[in-house]
Amino acid sequence: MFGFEPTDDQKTLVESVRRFAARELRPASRAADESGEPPARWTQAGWELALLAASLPEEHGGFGQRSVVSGALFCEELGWGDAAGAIALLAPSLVAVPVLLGGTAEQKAEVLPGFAGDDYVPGSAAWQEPRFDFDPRVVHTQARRENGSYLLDGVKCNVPYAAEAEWMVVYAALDGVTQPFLLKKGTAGLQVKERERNMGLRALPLYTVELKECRVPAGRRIGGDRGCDVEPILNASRVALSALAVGVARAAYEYALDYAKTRHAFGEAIAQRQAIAFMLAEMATEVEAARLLVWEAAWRLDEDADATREACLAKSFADDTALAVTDRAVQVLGGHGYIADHPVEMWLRNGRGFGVLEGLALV
Amino acid sequence: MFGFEPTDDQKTLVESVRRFAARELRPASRAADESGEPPARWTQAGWELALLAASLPEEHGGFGQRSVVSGALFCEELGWGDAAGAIALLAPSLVAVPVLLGGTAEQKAEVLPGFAGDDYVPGSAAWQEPRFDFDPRVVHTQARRENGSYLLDGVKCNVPYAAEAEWMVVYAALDGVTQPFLLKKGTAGLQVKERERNMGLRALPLYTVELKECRVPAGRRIGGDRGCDVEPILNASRVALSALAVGVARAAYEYALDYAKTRHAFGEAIAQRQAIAFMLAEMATEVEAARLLVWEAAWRLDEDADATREACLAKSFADDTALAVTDRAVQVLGGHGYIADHPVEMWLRNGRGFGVLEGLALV
Amino acid sequence: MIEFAVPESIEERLQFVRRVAQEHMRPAARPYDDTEHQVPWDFVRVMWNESLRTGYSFRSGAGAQANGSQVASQTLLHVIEMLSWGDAGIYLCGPGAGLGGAAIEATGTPEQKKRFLERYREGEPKWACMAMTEPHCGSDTAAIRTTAVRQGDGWVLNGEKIFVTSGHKALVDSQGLMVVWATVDPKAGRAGMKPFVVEAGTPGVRVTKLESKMGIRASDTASVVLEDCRLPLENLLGQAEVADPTKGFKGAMATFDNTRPSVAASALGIARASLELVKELLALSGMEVRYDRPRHLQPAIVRDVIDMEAQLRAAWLLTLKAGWLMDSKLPNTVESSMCKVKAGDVVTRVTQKGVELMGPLGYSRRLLLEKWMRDAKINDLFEGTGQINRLVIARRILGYSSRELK
Amino acid sequence: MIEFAVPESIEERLQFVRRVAQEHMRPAARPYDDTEHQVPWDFVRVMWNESLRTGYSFRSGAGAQANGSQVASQTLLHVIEMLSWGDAGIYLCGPGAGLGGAAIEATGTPEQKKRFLERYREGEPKWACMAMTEPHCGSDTAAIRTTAVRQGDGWVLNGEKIFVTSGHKALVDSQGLMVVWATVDPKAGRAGMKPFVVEAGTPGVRVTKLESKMGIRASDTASVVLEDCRLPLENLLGQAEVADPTKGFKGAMATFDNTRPSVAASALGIARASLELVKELLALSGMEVRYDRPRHLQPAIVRDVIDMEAQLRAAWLLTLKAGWLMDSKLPNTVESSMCKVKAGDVVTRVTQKGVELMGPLGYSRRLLLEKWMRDAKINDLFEGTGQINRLVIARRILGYSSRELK
Repeated sequence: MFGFEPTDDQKTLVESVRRFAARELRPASRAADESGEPPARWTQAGWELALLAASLPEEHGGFGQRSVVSGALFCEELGWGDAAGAIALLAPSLVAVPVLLGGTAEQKAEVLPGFAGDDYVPGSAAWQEPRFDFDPRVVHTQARRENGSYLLDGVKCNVPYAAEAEWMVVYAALDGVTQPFLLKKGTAGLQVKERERNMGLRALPLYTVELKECRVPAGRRIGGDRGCDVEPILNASRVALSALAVGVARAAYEYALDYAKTRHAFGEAIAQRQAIAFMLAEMATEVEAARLLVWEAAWRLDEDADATREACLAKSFADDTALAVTDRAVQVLGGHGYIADHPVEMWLRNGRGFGVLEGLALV
Repeated sequence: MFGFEPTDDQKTLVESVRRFAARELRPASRAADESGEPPARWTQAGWELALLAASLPEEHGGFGQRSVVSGALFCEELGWGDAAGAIALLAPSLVAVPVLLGGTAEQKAEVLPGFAGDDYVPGSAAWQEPRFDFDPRVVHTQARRENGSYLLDGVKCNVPYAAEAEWMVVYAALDGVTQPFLLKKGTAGLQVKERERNMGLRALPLYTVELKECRVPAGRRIGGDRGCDVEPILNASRVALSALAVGVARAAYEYALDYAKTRHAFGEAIAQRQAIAFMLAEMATEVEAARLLVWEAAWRLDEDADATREACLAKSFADDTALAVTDRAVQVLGGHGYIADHPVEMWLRNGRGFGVLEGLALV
Repeated sequence: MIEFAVPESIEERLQFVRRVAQEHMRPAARPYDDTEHQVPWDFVRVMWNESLRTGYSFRSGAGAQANGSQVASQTLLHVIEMLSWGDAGIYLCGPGAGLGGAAIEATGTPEQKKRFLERYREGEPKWACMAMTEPHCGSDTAAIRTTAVRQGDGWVLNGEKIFVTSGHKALVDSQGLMVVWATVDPKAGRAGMKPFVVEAGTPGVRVTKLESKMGIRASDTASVVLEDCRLPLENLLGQAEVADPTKGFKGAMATFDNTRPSVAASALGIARASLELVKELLALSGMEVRYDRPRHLQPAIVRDVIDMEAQLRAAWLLTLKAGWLMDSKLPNTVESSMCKVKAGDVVTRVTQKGVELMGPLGYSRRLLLEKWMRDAKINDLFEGTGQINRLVIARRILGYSSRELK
Repeated sequence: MIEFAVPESIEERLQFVRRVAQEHMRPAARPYDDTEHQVPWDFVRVMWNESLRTGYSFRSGAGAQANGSQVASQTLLHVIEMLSWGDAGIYLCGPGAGLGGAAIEATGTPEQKKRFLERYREGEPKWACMAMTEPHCGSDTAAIRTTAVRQGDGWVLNGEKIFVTSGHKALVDSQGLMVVWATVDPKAGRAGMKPFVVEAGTPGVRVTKLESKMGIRASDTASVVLEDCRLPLENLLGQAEVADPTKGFKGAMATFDNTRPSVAASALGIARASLELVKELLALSGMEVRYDRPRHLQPAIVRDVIDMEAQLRAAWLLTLKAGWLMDSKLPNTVESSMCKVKAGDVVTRVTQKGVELMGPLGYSRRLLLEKWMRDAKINDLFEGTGQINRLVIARRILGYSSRELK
């Protein structure tokens, strides 16, 4: 059957995440963008939503099962609140999800309980590299075997919580195939360099990381000797980031809609002119279309069906939608869209991030 | 200096071509599209404009000098009248221009006077091939040397006046380089196959042509033994087709503008609603922008400056403009745009041709 | 629940339709495009007989609804998409109650439904059509000038209608009928507009012209003149509710909510056909579409295909959702217009690009790509242009009346 | 004649400007973006001194006009394009009479021009600004609420202005001036609107806020409050022509005809910077842009670059034509709005795409691509949004008044 309505449980979940987004993320969003730090409340209060714990099995300290559809639903709400805050809050999943999807029993037992506790513990992933032709399936960071362990070499960018994270998943090419490795905090040869400064998502603590003959024990390769297929991890990233993008776009659309109804020019609300009204109609349509693509990809993942095509199409569409809709929101606000009195310029800066980011959030 | 105004001579030329387009091309346009034949008046009355003779030197029967800018100007007017009629009328140039640009003195003397006379004599060019990845610089029709002549083999599509033309220029790869060859009517091995049936430009007599061991004397390779660089010919095609595209787009824009002012709905002219008015504003802007790009490319060619970049940019832009503007014209007319009572559906079919055609008109 | 599995009942229905599309439509697509306005009887009979056999109307989904199907609208959308993948022009020639029938279903009394619709379940193939547009007015349906005057025990209609899809088939080629909108009070605007049923053979009704069209050329688009056309009183649809003066027009609008997703589905069938052929031709030349590569590093033509696939899928999901809402008895005005807008844009872009990407092959009438581009464009024009549907969406999301947002 | 050769006089002027852009702007671009609202004095002094030395105003092209140059506007557009290629935010800090000066040139009496503009040819660097927008009204300039009341031998102004570009520099950082639009008759709409000159140091004028902006952060965008601000009678610009009540507003509009191409030129300087850097980075990785290949067979990223180049060149030629019309003393309202619309679209697309194509490099503040995207967006917003300028074009091509096309 086709269905376009979340279950009652999912509705409850969405409700509580939306409340958190409205109460915690939104009001602190501008200040965090300016200061470059996510307020502690974001991860503290956000952690109480138990989004990650709900997708970990009981044996590892959680109380549920991974549902990508539910993940897509709550990601949209978080993105609606603040994209940087959303990614910060979801950072533990950067470690937990790959271990859950591809880890050995030992790795799960070692790593997962640490992310199912009462307190937020940041996780990290080093996937992206500073090159325009970055391909997450073909990374340039190299892994080679030496004396029963792995040596990693390369440069990574946009690594969240690189300094604080207990665990960092580093993606490196082993015999030409991208593989994830688990690094513990303070691993020798792992150098956290300067803080990244990006156009948007400025509240996110992202770093450049350099790996120099960084030694990882054999047992810390995710999946053990057989390794692990990164495609499911990539699909988890595609869905998470797409859903966040939908949330950002929806926020911008809603804001522009309200503004256009209250702002008057030439004797009537600016929304009463077709040029503005049609923009809003198109924004609404694109947001809804992107959302449905994300849902379908998420549903396929939950069904264990092949979902790479759908996840890629959803990401491509949602990336474009986040940019187009936030840009149109600025346009609807005119000069007021360009200044910090309104959030839309920030959302445009954040929205532009989706077309260039990979692997920064997982569900 | 920059200048955006045609000379007085050019204005006179444009005036007379515009008159011809309005009196001869436009009124017969729909009937020609339906019957699949250009009316004799088009080429007869059109030939009296002496567009080609004016760009041939006196020694070869002409009375002027090739000016690509002038060519761009009259092409726009012809395209405004009817694109199929324009290409039919310009068919002699398909032979004359390559000979003028790259031919030996003997070739010029033999060929050009035939196209400078009082009567229209169709010329033809076989360049395009039936493949989606057709590249005019890398044709698949092969030329090889044998006993002091050339043997051509391959299949060509969209060859105008293939049966009637006194001369046909066939483009074939010689040692991997595309070269033009002059074929006389009735050359053995040159087989004119079925009439092409395209979405638009239906009045044009286009054919599939097959070359089987088609023997061409050595002296009939344009430029003789040293051959000839096809880039100037391609640029002549780019400018001519782009200018025609601008003409088609302008016709559609003007028609939609008039229609929108006279058609009433919901108590006022449909042009009084922003959705329609803004479409028209954008159409006007794109047509003007495309025109200026074409002019610049044409001017560079007249200056003997390197013009490939400019001509390619102009063609790419004008191709897109012809499609976008004719499509919007149909949109402005609504259901009426879809039926044969108005010319815009035909212009959309013709307009779509520009993105897929190469080498079908030269100035 | 959020789910995206094609229900088995739809899969079953599609088996027949897919076969018809492949065997009876694709081979006929070019000939019926070349010779405008011929009735594709082969296709018509196949569909009509199956309709009679199964009781399912491939035009309105009526049989499924009667059987209490939970997915009647969704089934219909799948059917329409597949038939239009076969050929959109021939699909529009499908016999049955179609648009006119939908209006009767939406606004007729039980007696009227029986009297007018029973013919679509027996005998020879028949069509129904809907006549709304007039020469001077397109989407501005309130400006209709065709009049209906009460005279004795009947109505007398006078006026001219254009753009009547299948008008010739409904009134000339078969014992069908036409639902025609006329005003009983020219001063009353929309409130005066009423739907009447004109049966084939009624004196005073005449098909005066068949439009020559850019695409969907198998389908007939008729002009119909009504000259002192007398109808029985009970041919005014839904006369029981005449107390509410806006009812008639709202009925028409409800009809559009039902039919816009159908138009979207038809558009997307064409788009899918186009995209599939482009991919086949690319595959023949060894170009593979890989979805998981960075999109800007692909060949431009491959990225275009991926973009078009995303757009197509997005539009299809919007369309399905509009159908799902209808099946769930939930309001779907916004969603209906959204899917219509999106599908109109997408099919225009996909088919225009399909021609361009395939170069001379795309432009030639040897393949169907150029035909699909011509067929496609109608979907951004009829059942409300893209502009009209944007207006519908905008009014709803803004909470504006048609006076507040013109 | 149709020709496209950059005149020698422009080439000469560009030599200086190119050097400034490379040496004084590019290196300062990032720091002045990081620390909003700092005056880039190094750049300011270089430009000011050159202005004094040559008598040429890099903000309004005034010196060239005075010299009877046939290409004064075209020169200015080239200069602005090059300075904005250097840095658009810093360019907007350029000293001189600028927008305010243009208004004085357009509407002032000869005495006023002398009295108000002479300061820009001597002494320390100075700025002028123009105050039009108010908090409640953006493009709807007829709704201005700032009042000017005649009291004895002067005017008294009250009101609040926002989005005053360089307001702080004109009124606080230098002995400059502000042209402010106020109504002398609130009931008269546009007819009552008049431009006044407020000099730095005038009591009753106060800069109350500097906007924190997405881009062009070196430039100050000020809010200015006028509180019982007394001005001499002769600070009403062009009071000689007061007989024609629409003159004042038309003067403002004439100013826009002059300045819209300048905004377009600035936009296109940013776009060129972005495109050049993208091409450099591509070249470093061995990707070559070939224009004469079939566009759909290129790598997608290369086709994008080619598309962007075509768009950029098209917008630039539209801009040049608007300037050429002005130099030729021909009307250019349509062309001014056309180039503004096109340049606004193009710079938005090119810079947004530039960031995307360069992936993490594009998004990072290590390169300037992300900054150029932020700087770019203002060009589709100020001096009339893209929507307002479409309206201007539409009215002209349709021959509609602002009542006929709202």
